[in-house]
Amino acid sequence: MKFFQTLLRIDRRIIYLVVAGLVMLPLVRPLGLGVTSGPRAQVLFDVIDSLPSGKTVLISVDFDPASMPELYPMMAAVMRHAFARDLKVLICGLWVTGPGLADRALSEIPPEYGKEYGEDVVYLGWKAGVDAVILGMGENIKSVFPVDYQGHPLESLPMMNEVAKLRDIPIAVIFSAGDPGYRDWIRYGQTRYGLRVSAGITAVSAADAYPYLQTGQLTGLLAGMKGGAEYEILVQKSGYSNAYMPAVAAMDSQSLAHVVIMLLVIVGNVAYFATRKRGA
Amino acid sequence: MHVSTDILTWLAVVLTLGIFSFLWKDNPFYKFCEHLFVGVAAGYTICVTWHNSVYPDLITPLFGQGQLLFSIPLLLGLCYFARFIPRVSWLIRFPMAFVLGWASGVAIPAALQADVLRQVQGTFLTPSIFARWDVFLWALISFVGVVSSILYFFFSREHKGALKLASETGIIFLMVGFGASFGYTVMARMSLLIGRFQFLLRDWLGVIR
Amino acid sequence: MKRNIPLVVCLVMGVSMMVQFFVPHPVSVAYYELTTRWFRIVAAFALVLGTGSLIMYHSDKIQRKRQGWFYSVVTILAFVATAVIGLGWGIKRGTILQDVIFSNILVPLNASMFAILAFYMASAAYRAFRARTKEASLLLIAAFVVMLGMVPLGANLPFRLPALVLLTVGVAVGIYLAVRNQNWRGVLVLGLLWVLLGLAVRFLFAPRFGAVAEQVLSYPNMAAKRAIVLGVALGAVATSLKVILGIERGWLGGGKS
Amino acid sequence: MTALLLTLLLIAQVQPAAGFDPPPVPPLAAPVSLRAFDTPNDQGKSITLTWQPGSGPLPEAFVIERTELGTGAEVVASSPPDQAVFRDEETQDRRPYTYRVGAVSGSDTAWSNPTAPVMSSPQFFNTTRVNVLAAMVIFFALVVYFIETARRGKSLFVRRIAGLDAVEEAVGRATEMGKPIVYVPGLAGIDAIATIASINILGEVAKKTAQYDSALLVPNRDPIVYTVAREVVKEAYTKAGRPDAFKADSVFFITSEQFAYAAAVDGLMVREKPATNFFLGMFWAESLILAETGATTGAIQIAGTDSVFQLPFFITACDYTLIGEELYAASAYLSREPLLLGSLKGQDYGKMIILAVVTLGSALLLLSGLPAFRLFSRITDLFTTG
Repeated sequence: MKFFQTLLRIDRRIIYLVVAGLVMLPLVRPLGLGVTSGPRAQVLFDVIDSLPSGKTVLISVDFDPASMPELYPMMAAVMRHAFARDLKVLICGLWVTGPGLADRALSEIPPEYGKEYGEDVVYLGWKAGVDAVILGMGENIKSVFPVDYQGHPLESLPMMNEVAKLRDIPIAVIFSAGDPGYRDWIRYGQTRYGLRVSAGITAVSAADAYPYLQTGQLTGLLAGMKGGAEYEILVQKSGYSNAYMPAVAAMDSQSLAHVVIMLLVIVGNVAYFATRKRGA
Repeated sequence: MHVSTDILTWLAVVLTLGIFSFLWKDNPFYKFCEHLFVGVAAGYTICVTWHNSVYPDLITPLFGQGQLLFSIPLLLGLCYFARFIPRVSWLIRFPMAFVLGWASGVAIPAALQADVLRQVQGTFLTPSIFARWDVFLWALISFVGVVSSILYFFFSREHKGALKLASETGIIFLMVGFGASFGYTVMARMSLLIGRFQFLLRDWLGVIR
Repeated sequence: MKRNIPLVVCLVMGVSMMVQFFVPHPVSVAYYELTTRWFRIVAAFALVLGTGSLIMYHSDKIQRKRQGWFYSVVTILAFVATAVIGLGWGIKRGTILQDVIFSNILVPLNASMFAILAFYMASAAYRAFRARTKEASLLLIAAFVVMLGMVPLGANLPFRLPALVLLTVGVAVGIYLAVRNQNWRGVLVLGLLWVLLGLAVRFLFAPRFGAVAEQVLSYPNMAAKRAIVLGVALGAVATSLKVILGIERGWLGGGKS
Repeated sequence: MTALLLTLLLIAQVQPAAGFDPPPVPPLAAPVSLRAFDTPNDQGKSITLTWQPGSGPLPEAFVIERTELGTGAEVVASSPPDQAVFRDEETQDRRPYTYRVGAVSGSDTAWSNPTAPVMSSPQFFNTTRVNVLAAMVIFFALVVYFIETARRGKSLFVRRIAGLDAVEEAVGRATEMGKPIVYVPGLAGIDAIATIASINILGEVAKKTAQYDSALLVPNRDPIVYTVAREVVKEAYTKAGRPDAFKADSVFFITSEQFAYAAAVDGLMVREKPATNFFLGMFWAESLILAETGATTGAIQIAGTDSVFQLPFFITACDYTLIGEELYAASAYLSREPLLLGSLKGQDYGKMIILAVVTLGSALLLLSGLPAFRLFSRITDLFTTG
């Protein structure tokens, strides 16, 4: 029993080193364990793939730098897909940290497809007051964002002539790491203005999206890094992009990490019950 | 392996390791990073709020275009600062009354529509469940799941007899639901760590692509 | 006076926005757009207020030289520097705020803060996540099924055999305990459970973990989360109603009436 | 819009260059059963047209012509062949208009007969939202009824939540050990329901710490919640007859940034070594940082949140967790406040109505499979809203 007692008293820093090592290893030496294929990512892919060219996809940046590893790759993949399909991309955001992330995406992705700011992509920036922003955009986007993030008046941007309110947008993909996020877009954007909502969310809130998937309030879902990797594969397989796929590259580490966590829980519980039975 | 020579990347690396040092133990370097974070985050919020919200939504219409009606939200907003003046600190109740009243008034119909009516509609068993025996069984299981989970959150009667059985079934479904969330959360946490390692290994040490 | 007028304002705003929801008339839409713009402005001020109390807290800590006041100096300096740079030179791409402060200070700090969660998860998995109760063990089993189903390593593993083995072992242990303290009803229930779950695993669940995880997520998990969404929505509506009708006055706080 | 129209008509004029006569094409059929009506449930200035394509092949497009009494006819739009509905958004209210829809194929257009004059006007009630109104009225009636009965002092039964024994025991433990209690009222704003419930429980806990004179630390993340929490704790200390024991800086604000706040509370727990930690309110990803660090300091931890994302952590890492609405029930039960109990009962009966509707509705819907009860299949439509 002494063995189990020492097992329980292992310093947690050793656990940290084990986890760090197992996560870093596949990044340096890829193990090629592959990626799962999910039905929920396919639904969103098919919707965007079927949109007639020239339509505008709304992207809402509702996350912060901390959630970039999960949400940034999938946002990039969706943007690449939209540009490859000659769709216009309108970006806005409900989190105060959104502007920095949207700026970065604007500098990296449109040039890959020769897309012009104002012509093919516009970034509206962030505004305080979550429900007020969505409801405002439902009536008239200009009333909420008279000028875009750079300060140009919306009238001066050719793309904005065809998009006046939420009803002009065939699908909105909400990249959300918590609240405010896709539920606000459903509760205010969809119920009042019939906005079709899809979401790319951090894995932690993925399981809670299923009631909205079952009623059809959510059209497709990208859940965590796995959802991002699935969409990256879909975009690459249909020849829309051959850019570097960070999410796919990280899936090997995910596999190892999950195995480690499961082993830790099992060993922890075995040691716990072994010592408890002796009344230790 | 070519280590980055960009001073800004090194700054980011130092701060990353500063936060990671909290894993070893709480130390002055971590405290510095923690307080730096608090200050920068607050400053960033101020700047973005000013440039994106206060200036275009209030300053331009009120002072630029002279729409005097906007002096009302300005006054309401300023009342927030009455909190720092003890004698008139009760003034803060006006902006709060406006914010809470408006938010509640908007939230009620929206919540009833999206979270109640729509979810009830999704729970109905329709003849389509007879399509296949497994569709039928899963539909029945989901239906029993929703009903029993709701009964777990029933507080008006002691959980005895049938109600006890229902709430015990309910807790099983709730635990499976939380287990599913738990599983996904492991992926979420690991993704963030992988993201930081990708930054350290690629942008800093240049070991990976 | 200082309590009744705010309560009236709250009542008027609440009722008017609820009524507005049902009235598509242009006057109602205009009223709605106006109050929405006002709400955004006042909400922005609330954010600025938060910073005010933060500065008060830290500067007070510096004046009183309380323990760790030096770090408060760091916070105040960082705040002032960021605010001045941001307000002065703007927040767009190419500005110091965006390229230096956001990308190389806020991002690494925020991201690293989140990343250490993974380490906490690992140590908590080892030391805190115990199958103490029936519910906690059910939670962990469901978590294992979903985790295996999500990750390429586990998704293609066969589900049925290990599940049947685990089920049989679990029921056997349960029956052994029930027999030991003569709980015959327990033995019967466990036997029935074994048959039912065995059939479900054999016929209802998919053959591989990947598809099983999707089934667990789409049916039992969906049912549980729907019940919670319904309950929380009713709670939200009830509380919003109490705020509007002035029954819920917590936000007024105590003090002079 | 008119430019698009002209180009379309131009294309239609171009004759097929082939020399031979095209085979006799069946005559182009004009659209039939054309109906024009004021668009329902809108703010006016809009008229909706619906029609059926005539027999024979589908035309290349439909052309919509509007005539305002006293002024000339004007072609306003064209719509693709598969669409048999059009919303004219450029009408003036209270002005009569008549419409004609033409099926265009090649050079000729077959016009339908004109509609009767119709006027657009705004509506005062959106009929597709009557079910939301019904739900609202029923639920408000329940909540107000139970609150009135509670106000009249009639005792309303609410079962005791097992978590509440844990809360009282945990406060007692902190008092015996003479160590502080850390109370985190969640990270959401004052408008979050969980925050209001948490503030209520904070009031009760503060009353106890006032009586036993044990230290209470309440770190806040939201500026408004900070002001409310400070007032509630001060009031609790005065109600407990110990206004002097209330220390102003025991309730303080840290930062509005989520993770800076979590790290700061961690630092606080490591330094102060509290006996009991309360995490009651709305939480996001930082919940694990708080619960794990709290566990390492050996404190008893009671959590409660309606954030379904964070509940798995609290359930596995804390000693007791109030799940979702149990937090609301706890705040009502603990404070015995008639108003809270009243609204809780209102919600309970709201759930009973939902359960009744769901079970009865499902039964009838399943019956609608049989031809005799086909009518019941429309039950689901009752729950759709515009």
